[in-house]
Amino acid sequence: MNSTGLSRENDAETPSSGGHRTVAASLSVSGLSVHYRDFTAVGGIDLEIPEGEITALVGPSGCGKSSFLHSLNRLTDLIPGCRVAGSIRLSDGTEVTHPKTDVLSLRRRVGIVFQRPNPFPQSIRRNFEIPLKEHGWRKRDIPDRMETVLREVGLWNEISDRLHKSAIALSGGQQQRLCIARALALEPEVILFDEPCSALDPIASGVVEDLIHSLRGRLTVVIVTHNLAQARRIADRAAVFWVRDGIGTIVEHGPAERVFTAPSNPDAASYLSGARG
Amino acid sequence: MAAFAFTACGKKESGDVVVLTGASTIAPIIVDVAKRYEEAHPGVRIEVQTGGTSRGIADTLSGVADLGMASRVLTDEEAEKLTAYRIAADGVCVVLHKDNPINDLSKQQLIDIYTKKETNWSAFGGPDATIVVANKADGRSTLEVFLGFVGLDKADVKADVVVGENLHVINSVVSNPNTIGYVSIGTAATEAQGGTPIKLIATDGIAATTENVASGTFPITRPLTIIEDAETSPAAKAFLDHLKSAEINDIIEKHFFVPVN
Amino acid sequence: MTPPTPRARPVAPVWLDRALAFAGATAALLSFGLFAWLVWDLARLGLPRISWTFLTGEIEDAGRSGGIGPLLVSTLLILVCCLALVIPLGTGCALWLSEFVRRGSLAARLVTGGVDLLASVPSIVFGLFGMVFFGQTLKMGFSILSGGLTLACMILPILVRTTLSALEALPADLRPASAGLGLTRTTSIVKLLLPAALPGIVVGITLGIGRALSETAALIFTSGYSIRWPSSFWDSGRALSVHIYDLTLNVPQSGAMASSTALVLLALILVVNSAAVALSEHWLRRRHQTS
Amino acid sequence: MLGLLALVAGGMVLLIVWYLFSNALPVIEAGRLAAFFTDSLWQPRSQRDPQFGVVSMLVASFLVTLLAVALALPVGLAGAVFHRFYAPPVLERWNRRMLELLIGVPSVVFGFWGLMVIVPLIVRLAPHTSGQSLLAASIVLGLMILPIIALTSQAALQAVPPAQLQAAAGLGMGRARTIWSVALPAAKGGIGAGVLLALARAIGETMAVVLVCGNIPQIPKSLFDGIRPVTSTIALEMGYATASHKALLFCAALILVLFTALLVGWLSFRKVESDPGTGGA
Repeated sequence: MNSTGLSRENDAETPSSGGHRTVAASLSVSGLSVHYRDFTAVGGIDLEIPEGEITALVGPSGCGKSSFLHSLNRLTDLIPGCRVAGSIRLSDGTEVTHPKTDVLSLRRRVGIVFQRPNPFPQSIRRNFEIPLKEHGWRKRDIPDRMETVLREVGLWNEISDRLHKSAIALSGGQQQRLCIARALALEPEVILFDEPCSALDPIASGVVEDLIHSLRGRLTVVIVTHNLAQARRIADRAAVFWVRDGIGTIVEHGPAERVFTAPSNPDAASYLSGARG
Repeated sequence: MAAFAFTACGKKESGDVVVLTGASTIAPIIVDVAKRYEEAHPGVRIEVQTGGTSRGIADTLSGVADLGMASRVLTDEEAEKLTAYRIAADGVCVVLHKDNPINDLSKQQLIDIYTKKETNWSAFGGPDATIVVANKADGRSTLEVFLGFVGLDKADVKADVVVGENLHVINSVVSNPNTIGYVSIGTAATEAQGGTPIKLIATDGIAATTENVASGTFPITRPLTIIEDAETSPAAKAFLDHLKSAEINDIIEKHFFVPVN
Repeated sequence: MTPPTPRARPVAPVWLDRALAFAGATAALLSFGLFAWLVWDLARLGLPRISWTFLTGEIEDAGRSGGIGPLLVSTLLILVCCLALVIPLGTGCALWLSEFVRRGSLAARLVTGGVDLLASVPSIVFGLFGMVFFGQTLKMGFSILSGGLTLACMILPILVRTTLSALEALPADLRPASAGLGLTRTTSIVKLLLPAALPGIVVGITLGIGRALSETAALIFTSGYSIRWPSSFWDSGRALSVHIYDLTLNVPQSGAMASSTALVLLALILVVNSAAVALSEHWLRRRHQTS
Repeated sequence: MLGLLALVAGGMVLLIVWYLFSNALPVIEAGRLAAFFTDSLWQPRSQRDPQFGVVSMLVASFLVTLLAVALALPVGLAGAVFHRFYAPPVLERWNRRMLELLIGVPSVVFGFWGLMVIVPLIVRLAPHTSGQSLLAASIVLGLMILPIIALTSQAALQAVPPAQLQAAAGLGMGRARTIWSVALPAAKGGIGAGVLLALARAIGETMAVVLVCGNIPQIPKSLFDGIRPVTSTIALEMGYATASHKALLFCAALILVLFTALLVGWLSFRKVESDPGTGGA
C-alpha cells in the first residue's frame, strides 16, 4: 500500500491487471453536524475511519446515517438548504468540508454506491467512458480499465459480449455490481455504500456483500446497512446511530466485535439485540 | 353558461339577418354602415365577415351569405349568376419612400421598372440604388387593374417581393426605402397623412388623389362592389338599396374611398 | 512528499463548465432581449391608449378608436368552447395511449402519427376546414362555437403530446402500486395517475391557451369578423388576434390600436395561464389535505 | 370509451386530408397533378402560360423550417440548460412565464415586427436585396418556435430522474459533463418531441412568414433571396382565387400535408427505433 508514488506514474500507461495500486485513505471526523435549513439532522459526530478497513454504520431509520454518509463526499451540496459544519479530514490533510476543496476530485477519491442501482440509461461502455473521461483518462486506456473493474466485480464474463447494450437491461444485482465497478474504475481511496443491498434479492445481495468484503484492505469502506447480520459478517468497525433530543448522533463506536457483542450504551445495546428500532 | 348557450340555440330567422362576406378592403366600411343601419332599423342584424373577394362570391352563390363584397371585376362565368353593384371607387397609385426624390413616373417607366429593364433608381434621376420591385399576389384586384393599366401579363413582371394586403406594400416600402409598390390610394393617403414615411407618386403627371379618382382623371381605378345572386331576401334587398344610396357616402369618404352614387 | 493522489491530471475541465454557463446565459439573455424588444415596441405605441374605456368600449371607426370590449368577451367565449372540447379529448387520447395500448403497437403508432401530423396542418387549412365542417356541415355557421371547436382541433396535438409525456414520466412503480392496492383501473387513473400528471397537463394547457389565443388564420373563417357584443355561443364574434390582424394589414393608421390590443392579449394570456396554474395547484392542495 | 376519444383525435387528420382531397379533386381528375412537380414556375392565373410548379414552394417550406429550427434549437436548448442547471429557481420560473407569454403573441405581430425591425437590418447587410428573404423568414419563424423548443426542453430536463444526477455527482462529475453526458441524453426524447412540435408549427405557419419571406416562388440561391412557402401561397391567393385556382391551392396544401406526413412519420419512426431502452430506468 505504500508503493503509491511509483504506481502513479504507471497508471496511465498500464492500467490493466492487478488493481491493487490504489491508495486507501483514512477519514477523521470531528464535531460534525448536518443541517437542513432550521432542522439539525445529525450532530456531534466524532469518528475515526481507519484506512483499509470496513466501517459499518447501523441504526434505526431516520437517524441521519445517510446524511452523515453523504456529507463524507459532499453529496450534501446537492440538497438545497443543506449545510454541513465541523471537520472531515482525509489522511493527506484534505479538509472535506472546506469550501475551497475541489469537490469533484474529492468525489473521485471518495466514491459512493447508492441504495438503488443507478446506471446511466446508456450503453454499459458509456457508463464507464463518461466518468473516466471526466477524470482525465485517455480514451485508449478506458477499455482496459473497464475490463479490469468489471472482472473485479465478477461481471466481465456475464456481460462482456454486450457492452454496447443498454445498462438498464441488466438485472438489479448486475446493475448494482456495474455501479460498484463504475465507482471502482475511478480508483477511489474511500468508497461509501448507502444500503447497497436493500433493493436486491437475497442472492444478488449476497454476491454484492461478498464483493464489498473483497475490497477490504485495498480501500477504505464505509457502509450504511440495516442488515445487522450483514454488518457483523463484513465490518471491522461499527458505529451505532441513535436519535437523541431530535438529533441523530453516534452513541457507540469501536471495533465491530466489541460493539456487537458488548455495547456499553443502553440504546445501542437494545437496538443491536433487536429489541428496539 | 350552458343555459345561455342553449336558449340562443334556435338560430334567428334568416329574414332579419343579413350576412355579407368577402373582400377585406370593403368589410370595414360595411361594418360601419351596418352599425348605423341597425340603429335605424331595429330588429335587423347585419353580419359582416371577411375572407376575400372569392369567398364573397362563393358564399353568395352557395347561399351562406346574402350579399358578397368584391373588390375585383367578376369573371364572365361569375357574372352569369351574379350581379355586382358599385358602391365606391378606389384608385391604385404607386408609392415610394419619402426619401426617394422621384415624384412622377410615366407608364413606360413603370413598364421598364416592372419588367426589370431598368434596375437602378439612378436611371430616373434617383439615388444609385437597386430598385426593389414589389408586386401584388395573384388574384388581387389591385394587381389586375395595375397590370391592365401598364399592359403587362403577370408572367412579364419580375418582382423582388410579392405582397398581399395594401398595408403590407406600404410597410415594405417603409422597411426598405428602395422599394416601389402600388396600393389603394385610400390606404396610402391615410398612411401618408398619419406620418408614415411614404409618398404617393403621380402617374403620367396626374396626381394620385381621391379627387382625381372621383373626377375620373386618375388612370388606374378599381370598383368596390356588392354582389347578389338571383335569390336575395327582402331584408338583404333593403340593405343593398341602402348601400347603393348616397346615404353611406360620408362613411366611404371617412375610409378614404371615393363615393360613386 | 506530496500527498498521495493517484491521478495528477486535473479533473473536470472547468473551461467546459464556464463555456456552457456562458453559452446558456447568452442564449437566455438573447431570448429575453428579443422578447423585451418586441414587448417594448408594443408598449411604446400601445400602452398610452389602454384605459378602462378601451377595455370595455365598442369598436369605433373600424378600430382606429373606441375599445375592444366585445372582442374580449368573444375571445374568452371562444377559449371556453375550445378548452371544453380539447381537454377531455386530449387527456382521454393521451390516457388511452399511455395506459391502454402497448407503446409502439400499431394502433398507438397510428394515433400518435395522426396527432403529430395534425400538428403540422397549416392553420389556414384548419380555418378553411372548420368553416366547411363545423360551419356548414354541422350547421354552426360563423359562430364562437365553430371557432372554438376549430381551435380545439388545432391545439389538440399540443395537449396530447404534453399529457402523454407527463404520463410517461410518472414513476413506473406507481401503476403496480395502485394495482397492488386492488384499485380498479378507473380509480387508479382518476385518483392517482391524473393528479400526478396534472402539472404536466397544465403545462400543455397553458401552451395550448397561448397558441389558441394567438391564432388568426383559423378564426377569420370560423368565428368571424363581427364586432357585436356576443349574446351566445352561436353568435359570430371577432377574436382579439383577428382584430390585431385586421388592424395591422387592413386598417390604415391603426398601428397604435393594434399594439394596444396585442398588449391586452398578452395580459389576458398571463391572467388565463396564471388562473390555470393556480386552479390546478389549489385542486392538488385540497386533495392532499383531504386524503 | 377512451379508445373512441383516441380514434377521434387520431382520425381528425384524416377528415382534414379528405377535405383537402375532395377540394383538390378537380385538379387531380383533370390529370394535372404531374404539372405540380414538373412545372418550374407558379403562375396559375396567367392567360398565356399557366404553370403550377409547387416544387420550389415545398423546398421553401422545408428549408425555412429547417433553418428556423437550426436557429431556435441551440438558443432554446442552451437557455433551458442554463435555467435548469445554472440559474436560481426564481429566474427559471419567470423565464417560463415569459416563454408561455411569447407563445401567445399572434403570428401577425411577429411578422409585422420582423418586417419593420429584422428586414431593415438585413437590407443594411445586403443593400441590393429587398430584405424580405429566406433569412428574414427563418429568423422570424425561429423566434416564434423558440418558446416551444425552450419550454419543452426545460420540461424534459426537469424530468431527468434525480437518481441519475446523483449518480453523476457521486462519480465526481462536473456540471458540464453531467449535463452533456447524462442529462441531455436522458432528456433526448422530450427534446425531440418538442422539436417535432416546433417543426410542425413552423411548416404550418402562415401569417408571420408571409410578411417577411418575399413570396417569390423560386428555389433560393442565397439566404437573401426571397422564397415562397406553400402556406404563404395559400394565404396570399386563397381569398381571391376563382374556382379552378382554388382547387390548385387545395392541391398544393394537400401535397404539403402529405410531404409533412412523410417527414413526421420518418422522424417519429426513427425515434421509436432508436430509443427502445430508455423507457425503463
